[in-house]
Amino acid sequence: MNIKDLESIITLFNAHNLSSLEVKEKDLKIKVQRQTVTVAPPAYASSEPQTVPTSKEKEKKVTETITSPIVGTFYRTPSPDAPPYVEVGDTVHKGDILCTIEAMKIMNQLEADFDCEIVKIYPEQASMIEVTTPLFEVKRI
Amino acid sequence: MNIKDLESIITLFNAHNLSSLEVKEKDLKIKVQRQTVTVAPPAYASSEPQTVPTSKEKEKKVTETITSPIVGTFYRTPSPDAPPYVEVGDTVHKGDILCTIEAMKIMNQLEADFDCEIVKIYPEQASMIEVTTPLFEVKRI
Amino acid sequence: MIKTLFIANRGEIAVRIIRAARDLGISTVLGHSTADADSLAYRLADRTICIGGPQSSESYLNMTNIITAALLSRCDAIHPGVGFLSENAEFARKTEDAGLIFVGPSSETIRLLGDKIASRNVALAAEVPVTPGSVTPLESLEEGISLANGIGYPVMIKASAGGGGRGIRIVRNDRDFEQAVHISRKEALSFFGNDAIHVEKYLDHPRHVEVQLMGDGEGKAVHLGERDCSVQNNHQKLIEESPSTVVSDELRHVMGNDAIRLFSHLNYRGAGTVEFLVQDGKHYFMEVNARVQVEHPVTEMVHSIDIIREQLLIAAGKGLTISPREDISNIHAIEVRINARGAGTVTSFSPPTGPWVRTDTHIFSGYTVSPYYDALLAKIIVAAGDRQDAIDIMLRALKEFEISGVETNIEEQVAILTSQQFRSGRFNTQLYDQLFRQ
Amino acid sequence: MIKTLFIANRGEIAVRIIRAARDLGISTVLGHSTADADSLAYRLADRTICIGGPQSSESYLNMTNIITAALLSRCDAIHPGVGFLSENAEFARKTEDAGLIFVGPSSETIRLLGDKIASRNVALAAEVPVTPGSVTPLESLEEGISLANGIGYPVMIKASAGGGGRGIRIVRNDRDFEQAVHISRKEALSFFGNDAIHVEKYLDHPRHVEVQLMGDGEGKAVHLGERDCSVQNNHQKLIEESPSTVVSDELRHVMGNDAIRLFSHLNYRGAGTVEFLVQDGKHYFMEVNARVQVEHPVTEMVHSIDIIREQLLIAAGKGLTISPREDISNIHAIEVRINARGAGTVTSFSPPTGPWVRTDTHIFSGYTVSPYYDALLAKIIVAAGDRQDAIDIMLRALKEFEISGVETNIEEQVAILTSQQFRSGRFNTQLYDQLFRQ
Repeated sequence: MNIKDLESIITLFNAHNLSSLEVKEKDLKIKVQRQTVTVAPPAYASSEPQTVPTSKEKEKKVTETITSPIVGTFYRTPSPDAPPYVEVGDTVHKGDILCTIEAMKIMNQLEADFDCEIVKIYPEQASMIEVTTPLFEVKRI
Repeated sequence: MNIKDLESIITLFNAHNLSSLEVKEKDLKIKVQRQTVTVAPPAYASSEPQTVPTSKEKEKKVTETITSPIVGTFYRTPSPDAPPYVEVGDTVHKGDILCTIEAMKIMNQLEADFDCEIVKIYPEQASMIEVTTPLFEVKRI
Repeated sequence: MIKTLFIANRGEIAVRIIRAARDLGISTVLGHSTADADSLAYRLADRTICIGGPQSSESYLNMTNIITAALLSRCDAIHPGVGFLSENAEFARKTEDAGLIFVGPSSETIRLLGDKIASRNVALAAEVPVTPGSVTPLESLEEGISLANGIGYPVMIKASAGGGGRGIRIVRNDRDFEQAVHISRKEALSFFGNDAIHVEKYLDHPRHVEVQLMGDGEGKAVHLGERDCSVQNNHQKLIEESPSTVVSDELRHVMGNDAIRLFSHLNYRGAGTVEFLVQDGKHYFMEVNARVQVEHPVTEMVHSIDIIREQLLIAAGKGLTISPREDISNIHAIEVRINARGAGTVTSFSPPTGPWVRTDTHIFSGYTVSPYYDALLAKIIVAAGDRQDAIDIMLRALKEFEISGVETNIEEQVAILTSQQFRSGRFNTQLYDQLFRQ
Repeated sequence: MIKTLFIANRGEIAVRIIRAARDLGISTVLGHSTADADSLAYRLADRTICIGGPQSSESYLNMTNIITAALLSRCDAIHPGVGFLSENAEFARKTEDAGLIFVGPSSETIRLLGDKIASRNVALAAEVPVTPGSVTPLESLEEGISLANGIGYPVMIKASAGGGGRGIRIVRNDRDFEQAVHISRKEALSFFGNDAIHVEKYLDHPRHVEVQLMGDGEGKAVHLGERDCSVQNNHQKLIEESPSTVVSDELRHVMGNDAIRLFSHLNYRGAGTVEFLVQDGKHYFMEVNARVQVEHPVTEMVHSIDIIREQLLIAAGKGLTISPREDISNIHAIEVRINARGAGTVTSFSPPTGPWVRTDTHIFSGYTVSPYYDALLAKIIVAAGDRQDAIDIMLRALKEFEISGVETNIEEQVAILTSQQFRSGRFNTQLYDQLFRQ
């Protein structure tokens, strides 16, 4: 592992205001924690596992994470030489295709569930994703 | 791993104000933690196991427990038809015999270590006692 | 040899498989549900992949996610464990089609044995004694009643596609026959999507005795003696032991050879079990379990053979090389299943340890028993020179078992083990009801 | 039969004895120090009696308190465990005099074997090969140097009353002889209260191999094969295994018969070990351990015999009825000792479990490792079909061993097990130094 990766992990940890984050892959294991202040009432726990509020300003800047519903290979493009379905900054509408996830030679197209702006795209092109892997950070519009 | 990496990790730890960070890779494991301040002082633990203050009024009524130093059979009397060595309310002086403890046919006489008043006698006549069994509750005089 | 093994299961059996793989130098990839993201198997596996949500249908039964995960993580083989997809012929075939080794019998063997009537016919073809009854699904009520009178009441109406005691009705006279057929078909349809039923003789004081086998897939098979699984509550096994107190050396020899003949006939590959009912010294074929079983450790302790290891070796093409112990006169093994009475978080846990005691478990202090899966918390297995000693050692182990945070069946298991009936060895599958329902 | 057993020991061996007693229906009374008032043995025993303060001299070596406690709690017998009073002839005699059964050899046997020179003479009388050397304590420096030249350097100067490697000096030439005698006598006097020393041939690449026996006290003895204890750090055993990679079937037969002859000669009662050094295919008698040993589980796993149980049965007059496994060609057992690096409180603990792994331990989450006693935390014992598999299973078990709060030697043990030297089986008692001090 290298320090750049660790830095990215901690940045993610901070960006999402987590209290504990554990990453395990093969022989590598990383665990990050921050003590929570106990004076304040407990933080709001979302009952919807797929969307995580990541900012304290509730009005405009709340983003959500779209995670993978299946195991497969992530593709940003419909075919090797085609342009990506979406880029960071794009606005997409409910039903627009966000990416393709290939599983057992079948291309599964993931559609947006709501209108939103793409804030971040997590996986690399052609990387393996599992269920719950973060795919996109989006902001509802 | 080298010290530069460790330094980088600790820098990251500090920069992000973490309370705990654990990195494990193959045989290498790094765990960084920062102690949190506890408001209340820890409870006082007595270092003297044999004497236990049994009352809250510290001036006069503090009693102490004399416990058995050996395993054996407890006798309050020197012989079956003799009167007890001590009774509750008696005042005894350092060196006075308090009881007999029989072990392997040998009568061991337990002497008072200090002048005191007998407040309570715990074991029954001829009962088995082990090391630390409370024998007498006494008040120093 | 298999280099990387995908484990499509959870709980103690996933831990068991990881251990056997590790002992062979095989690296492991665990497919887990979101509910099992902090399980012991998760902690022990070399790599983990989330294959779906907490419901089994989303994860442990999700063939596409499992096979995709195995392929993308460059596994050579999939071990299905027990339950879930372990006896699913379609999953075995899809695994084979994806170019992966399915650790188990061929998909055709599984398909054949999954059908009660077909497997009964295979047993008949291999000259294995079966309970008297119909060999084809029941066509009419009249046929059934006539059959029942031929066999003699009581008889049993069973779902042809069934298992786990569901879709079974016992009938003691002509009068009740029609109603029983009606309910049985309805249950069969709702549980198994198939309303085929058939009629068999009902044995009213049987022992459930099963023979463990391993086959090389080319007609050679070896048996590892029997397990007695007669202590059951509502068809759920609670205590298993080997040898059985009702199996003589001669009966063991005959049952073992019957089972070997059947496995040879099937060209059976890997570990499997032939289940018999034994009553009054006679044995009757029930079914084949085309997978490893929860209670396999009992046999492992008797023969000092690691069944999961041998499964992996056979799957890897290393052949069948086990040599079971010939003289089992001075060994007896017992397994007790510790089940949770409900979901909850284990606040403290300390398994029994020490001589002659083996604990197979996936729980630990802080583990949350999920409401989504079965209630098995741990299997305690002991081995000793004879049955009475084994019972005493098991009682010692159960006394040392410490768990808090979830209710368990430990007290009940102690009551069974200390009962005069169990001690004597003279009991049948009704024991649980006799002890706790009368 | 023994009804109530007093256990005059602590730690894992006390737990081990409680378990064996419980399996036999014997109730247990644990004598414990004030420092062990919340030990696992304390929790498991049927009754506990505090026999003194934390210092061993106040409690586990306090004969009067122990025997009084055993008498007053109506015990029939005392098990001394290992260490402490287990090889103390005076304690054995006092126990006998009090009308109690001492679980071990007779006090006379212990007294005889406690003297190195006397036990060497008994070995000679029983025609057991010993290392060349003096048979009587050294009288003069001249005698010693002449003896050393006769044997050939290197030679060893040993405390006659010694044990545990203390009071031993290796001498390689005449020049160093006087100084070594001086130091050796001084150490012997301070450790054992007796400055008698003698001279023996020093073997420079030996294996430490010991034969486990059980005797009936009337001249009959049975051997249970050997344990190889060559992995030692400063004479402290770290890893033990059976069979030894340097013991051929023939050597086993010869050593076993030598050991049996010695035990018959002694009318030895109960469990005991004959220690040999083995070098270049030859074996040399070292000493007899007149008690059960820490590493006894290795032998238990090879032969499926419970040595503590058999100790209790022999002590109770039930005789010697064990039948060791005849063919040990497909079994190998290894024990690894997990030691604490210092005192402290165990904040979390999870022992390895699962197939082929046995954990004998007295620790638990919350247990405090006391500075007063030895550092042993747990013994992990595995059994498998061959040595390589046993090593792999042991590595799996050590990987699963979870402990926090105290530092342990687990990483070091893993390094030994994975070393090319240990794997190959070609190593000697210098292995530890070769791996960690060079």
